[in-house]
Amino acid sequence: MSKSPDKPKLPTHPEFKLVGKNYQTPDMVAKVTGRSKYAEDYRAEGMLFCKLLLSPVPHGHVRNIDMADALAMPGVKAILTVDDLPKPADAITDMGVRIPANPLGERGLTNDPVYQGEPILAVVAVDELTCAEAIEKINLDIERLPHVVDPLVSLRPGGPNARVEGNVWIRPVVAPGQPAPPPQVKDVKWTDADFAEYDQGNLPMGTAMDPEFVFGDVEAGLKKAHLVLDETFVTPNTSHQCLETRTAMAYWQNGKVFVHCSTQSTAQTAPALARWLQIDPANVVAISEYTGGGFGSKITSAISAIIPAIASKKVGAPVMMRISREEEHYIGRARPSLHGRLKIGFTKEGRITAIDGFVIMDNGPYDPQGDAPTSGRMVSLMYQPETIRWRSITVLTNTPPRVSQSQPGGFQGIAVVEPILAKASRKLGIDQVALHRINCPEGKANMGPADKNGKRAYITGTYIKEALDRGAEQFEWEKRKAMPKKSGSKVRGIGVATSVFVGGSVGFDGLAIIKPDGKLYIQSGIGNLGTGSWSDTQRVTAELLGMPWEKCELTWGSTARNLPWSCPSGGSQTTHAHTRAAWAVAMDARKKLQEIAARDFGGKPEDYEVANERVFRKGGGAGMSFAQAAKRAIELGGVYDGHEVPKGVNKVTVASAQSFAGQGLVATARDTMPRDGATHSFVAGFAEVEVDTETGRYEITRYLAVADVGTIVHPRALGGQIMGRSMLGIGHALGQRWVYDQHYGLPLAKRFHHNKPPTILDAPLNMEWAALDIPDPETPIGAKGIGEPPVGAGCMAVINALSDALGDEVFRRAPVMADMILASLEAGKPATEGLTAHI
Amino acid sequence: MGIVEFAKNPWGQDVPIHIFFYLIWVSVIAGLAFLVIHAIWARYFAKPDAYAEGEYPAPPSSAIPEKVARHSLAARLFHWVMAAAMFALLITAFLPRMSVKFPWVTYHWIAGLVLTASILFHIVHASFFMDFWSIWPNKTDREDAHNKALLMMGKAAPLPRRSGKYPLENQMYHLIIVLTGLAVMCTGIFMMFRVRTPLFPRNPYLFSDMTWGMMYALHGLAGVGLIALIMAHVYFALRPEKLAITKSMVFGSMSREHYLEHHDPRRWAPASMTKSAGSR
Amino acid sequence: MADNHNSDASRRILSRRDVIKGVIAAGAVSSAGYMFRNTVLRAQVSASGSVERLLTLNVNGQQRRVDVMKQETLATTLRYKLGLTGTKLGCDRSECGACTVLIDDVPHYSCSVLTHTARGKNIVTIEGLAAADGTLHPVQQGVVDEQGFQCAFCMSGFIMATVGFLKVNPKPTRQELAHGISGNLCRCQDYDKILTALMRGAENLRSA
Amino acid sequence: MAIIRDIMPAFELFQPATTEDALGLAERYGSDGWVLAGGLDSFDWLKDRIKKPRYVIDLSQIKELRGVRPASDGGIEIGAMTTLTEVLRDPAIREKYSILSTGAEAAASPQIRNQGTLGGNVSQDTRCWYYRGGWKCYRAGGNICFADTPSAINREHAILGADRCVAVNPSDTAPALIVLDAKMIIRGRKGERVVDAEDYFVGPDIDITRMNVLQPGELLTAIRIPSTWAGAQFYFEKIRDRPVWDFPLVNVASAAVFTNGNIERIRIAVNGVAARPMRLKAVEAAITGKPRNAATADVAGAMAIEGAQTLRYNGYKVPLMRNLVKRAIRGVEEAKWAS
Repeated sequence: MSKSPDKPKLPTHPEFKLVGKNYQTPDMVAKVTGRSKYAEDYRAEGMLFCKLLLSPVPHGHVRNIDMADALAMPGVKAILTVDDLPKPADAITDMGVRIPANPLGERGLTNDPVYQGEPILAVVAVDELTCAEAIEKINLDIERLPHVVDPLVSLRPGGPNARVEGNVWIRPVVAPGQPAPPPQVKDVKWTDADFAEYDQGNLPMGTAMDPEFVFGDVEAGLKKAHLVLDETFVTPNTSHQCLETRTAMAYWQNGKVFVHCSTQSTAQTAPALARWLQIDPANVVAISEYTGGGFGSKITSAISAIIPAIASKKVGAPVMMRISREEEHYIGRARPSLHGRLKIGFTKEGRITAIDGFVIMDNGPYDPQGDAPTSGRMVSLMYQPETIRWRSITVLTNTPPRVSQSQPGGFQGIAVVEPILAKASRKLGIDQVALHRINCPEGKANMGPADKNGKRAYITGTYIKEALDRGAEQFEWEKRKAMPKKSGSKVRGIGVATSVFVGGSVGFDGLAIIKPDGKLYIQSGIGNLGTGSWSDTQRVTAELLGMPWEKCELTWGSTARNLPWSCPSGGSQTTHAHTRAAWAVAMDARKKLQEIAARDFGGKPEDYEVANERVFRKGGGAGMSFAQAAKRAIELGGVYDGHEVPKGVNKVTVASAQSFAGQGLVATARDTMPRDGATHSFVAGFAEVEVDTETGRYEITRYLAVADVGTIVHPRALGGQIMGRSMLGIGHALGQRWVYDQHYGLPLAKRFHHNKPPTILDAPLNMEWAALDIPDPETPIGAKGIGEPPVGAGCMAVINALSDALGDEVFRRAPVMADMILASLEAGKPATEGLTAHI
Repeated sequence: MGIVEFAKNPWGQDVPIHIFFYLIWVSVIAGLAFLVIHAIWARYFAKPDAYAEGEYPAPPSSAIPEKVARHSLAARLFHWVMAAAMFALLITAFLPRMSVKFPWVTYHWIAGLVLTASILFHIVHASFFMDFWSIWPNKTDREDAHNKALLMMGKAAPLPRRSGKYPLENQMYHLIIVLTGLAVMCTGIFMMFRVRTPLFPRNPYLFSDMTWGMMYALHGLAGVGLIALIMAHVYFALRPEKLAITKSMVFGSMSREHYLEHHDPRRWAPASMTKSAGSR
Repeated sequence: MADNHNSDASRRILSRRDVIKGVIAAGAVSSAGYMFRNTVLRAQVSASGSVERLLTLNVNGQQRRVDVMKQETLATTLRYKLGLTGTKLGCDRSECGACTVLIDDVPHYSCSVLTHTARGKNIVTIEGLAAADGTLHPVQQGVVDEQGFQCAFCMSGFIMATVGFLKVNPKPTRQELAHGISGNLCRCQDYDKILTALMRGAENLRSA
Repeated sequence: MAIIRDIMPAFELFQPATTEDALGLAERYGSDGWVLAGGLDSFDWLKDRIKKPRYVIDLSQIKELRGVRPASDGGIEIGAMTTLTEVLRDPAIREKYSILSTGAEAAASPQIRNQGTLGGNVSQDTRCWYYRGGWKCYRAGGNICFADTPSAINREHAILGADRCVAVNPSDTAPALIVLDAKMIIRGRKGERVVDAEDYFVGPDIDITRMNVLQPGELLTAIRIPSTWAGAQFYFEKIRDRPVWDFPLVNVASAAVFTNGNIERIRIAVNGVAARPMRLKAVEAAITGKPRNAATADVAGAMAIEGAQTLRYNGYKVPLMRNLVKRAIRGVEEAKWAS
């Protein structure tokens, strides 16, 4: 970062005092004592309750709702239907770009349900029992429409469509600079010929409707290959299943609506709610000090949060909408599954000459998700194929809405490629680690298609090779490979997988105030999911100002608390984005401190140094404490005490900064620092499994994840994230799934013991993580995000270990469960249906 | 208390699922009531059968054998096989509902198949090898029925004539049995798609929830109906004045006396007499 | 129940007042005190074993008078009537453990315990662990020291399950503790660090 | 009437102190009443509002229904309301009837074992997700089995003893009690009756709406374990998807006495394969007196699965049951490597 004038004097990695050190986040005590308040823990005087009436059919049209008896019940205050909701409206991005509303988008309540469990109306009453009894008095007249819960069923000739308009999303081709028009739904059917190999478990490949991307001549690539594998793999749909459901409580006070909700972003939730409610963002206060898990499903809270808000306005009292676990299964979002079929060509030496990929995405009924296209881009980066073609089709089904889940698309991409790599390593007699090493990216590696000038997008850098080497050593790969494979009824195997995802965004703001009490008050608009980033990143400001953490006060959790414009805590972007924003703020503070000192003691600002809570002339001499500088800032006013806010920062930040005007030295800035390439994080996962061939049960006896995530900011938090996200992936291998009855189009698995999220006993007893701690060259602190890549590594290292133990002919889909293994061993071939969805 | 029980299908729609099983008792009680009332009527109020003495030459006794053949062996076998199946069906269907628990389903559908087979046999047999029309009420039967009714009410009416092979009651009963029997049989066969049998591929989704529901309801209604009908049938079979007919269903023939007393040779000529004599 | 609506209504108004009294008595400042009203199905049946609505619970060492409906679960009483919201509801189906509290030192899913069955028992919730002076319970301290857990929605349940388990097995191995708290789910799935933190807690408890 | 879940319906609660009172209440309220033991099965029905009893009779306050006591014949008697945790920690059971401890420990999760009772665990309803989802199937009084249709997802369902309904019994303690030849003590207003554990359970062929022989108004008060199999050699194994809080795909229990390598006497029971836990009488008879070895185990395994009828997704249960029965006889060969 040659841009910053006094770089040499700045603390740098690894000599940081705060960055890279463990510490106690400001919320720990509240959490362990139960004083931390989540959305459902709030009470308001006169608070009423509301409950949802969910669609009993997977696809239908509400002809009539007879709610007379319900409304007549004592204690029933109101019933909310879609007619009480604002119509879908265009969105204006932070950059002022207009995103046209999708007329087929979700609205919170509906008269045209497109999945069983979609909310149709909400009953507001004095208590939940009354709500429930009232709902049981409501008579719905619903016309049932054809339904489909399996994307392949919908693509068959004459197959049913999930929506009246059709069954496939047609993504608009966006002209550069132009806002994307809303996507279209079309009726797409493939031919019986396309389905010829269906029963063999080979994915049909009809016309792909998404824009395809090609790099190089795939046909030639496959032709020159020594080994070509053509394999189908199916990834699971998995609900996010945050432990805290998307409960919300809302009330109105002099024109403003206060919404207590569960969200991954404090700052960005207010505008989102404003858009859904179609009111001025200035009139929305989003409150969320603690969020009980998001994983991508609560990026800006949830559209369902507007129901209590609108209800509250209608009845003139606070309204609490508690979302039950079953309701969360319906409206709580899930990862879209990819059915993938890939042709991959390898040279004798194992180099990938070509990847010809085709994926079918089970998109659910609403907005088209990015997973299918993203999967191709991530594959092109992770395995650096000489040539690649990626085709996909986005199919609508009458199942709960999908949205990004940890490593969206990246996971599914890794998942459809890795089993083929494992198989190739056996066919070519090349060690799994070696095969990954041969094909993994280096430095500013390329990804995706080439533009018309033949240029491709590239990343800021990667050290995944080092991660593989470090992992192989720490995991004792060679030793384990040499160990016996079979003993008694047990067989064991080892597997490795590499994984990648976006590791950070840029362009967000920071805001910190040095007050006359000598303390540094840091404002954070990041959602607090417990990943630590909402606090960890702010330590950079303290670090660069030489401020002891004990003297820093962190404020977060409510847009009424004057927070800066921040990124949502999702997509692994926060650590990168906000260490940069924090850096920018620190620079602004230093500049202002130096200028104030120069004014008082003469000389140029550069003659002054900032350290140990003081700004003083280099080589000793005149100087003042931060406390004194804060007083002077207030006297000077203008840019120094927040009366004037520098150009470029977001309007939200401007308002927040100005609210501190006159309270001290107000430092605020937007991260405008350049970056060459896109930031990505990498993980190499190593797993050892032990399978009982008499029962099909298996145990993960060892797991190691080695992360290439740049500078370590907070070791414990980082470890927690690597292990936690690895477990999420491992859960995808172990048993997380959806189950649907195709005849009725209804979910059967709605309970934890049906969907099978991993328990503490599913976690490998011997589980380790490591991080290279090599700074990313393109960002000042060198830190990157880690939320996503451990998922694919965790899942596929286990899957590869299983095929190492059991051979290639046992499974072609995840999760891999006892029944699958046992039945296949018995049959000597994959015995579980390959392509049927949600079994 | 309704007739048919409704429930929500998985889509929350109201569909019939089966009859209310208290109807079993309704049927039993109705059956008992009928026979008690009839017994009393027969004992105290019924007038002895009187027939119009038509102007026709009494057939020479010599022409009428000692034992008038009534039911062929095949016909009798059919009747008893059907009876056995019917009892098996009623027992397997309703005892479990009366909390006598045993694995009934298999016996029930097997008995059902036997019944079906026997009925199919009967239809063929009756149509081609028996006097098919004799069991259906004809014009004469209808007139006599009317007259009988008037007489019973003490009104003036011509005496009924002697009956053909089957007295009117017999014919009426057969008619009802045909209807209920066919109802249980047809629904029953489809219902076999809902249980595991070696005969059909199991497919509960053959029809819509609604159609299935109505099928179950019909099967149930006809089923409980049969309880009363069978009770009445057995009752009449055991009544003294009908014993001759019952015996004939066992031994195949009835005495000349009974024949002359109750039947009209012109309307039912025993096999031994020239066919032309009786049949039209 | 259409037949007795009006009676319901009158009773509800009555009962609400009662409850508010109860709540004030209980010291919980919560308008949600009457969130779950009393629906009397018919005049109070007096039979052996019939129960009174107004009862006293021993929670965290305090006697709390509270008005409880017959079908009310302990979790709802604690959260909505006594204002002890540290006990979370993650599934309300005895699957996730977020609602775990100690009843006579034994961990229970409070979402699946009728409040009436907890009468006369000692109930301890997460709020009852720390000392009056704010000194954290050794297990809580262990979690703080190791920065255990992430979103922490499951945390109070895990901590209560651990405290309960340590009363039976004060010196568990990692594996034993894992089994002891296996009735609790964490969706951040930071299980390894959770276990480390709670093992540290067990240590703290032994040395305390 | 629209459907809403997750709000417990209002009911009148009774907490009788004696079994007599409980029986009285059960009789008084008949089908309007609901008997509550640990509640972990019941609360699902109630919270889903599929069952809406007006009167709930909670047995938790009845002291006489709790605890483990020595029985006259040298065996033991366990009160039906004794929690699974109490059962699995009881020294007497651990010493002589350890298979019951193992079975109890395999059930659900610690918190559930702390509250769930032995009586409740053996008497619990099936977990068929169609039935528990509130679908009006045969078992729920309807006219169809949704789990046995061409498109049904029936991975967890029955391979044996199905009759219209293909649900399975989920209990982990039941097979243990069957191999211990336990006696179920049932009390009603009319008095007490004793039923062998294996006869306590009912299949759909006999009664499609019940899992056991308990009649309305009757209570399972205690379970008596005779000394017959005290200290025998036991084997229990439960295969499930998750190591905790999951129902068995299949579980197996065996009690055996071996004399110089031969099977002197043996009892084997399997659950999760039929609507009732199955005692494998034929297998027991066939292998009694035979040497305890792999060959005998193979014979037993093959016999055990005779007559199995698979559905679309539960074919794996056949080899699984076969292999578990083998293990129940010959034991399992543990891997001999250090991880």
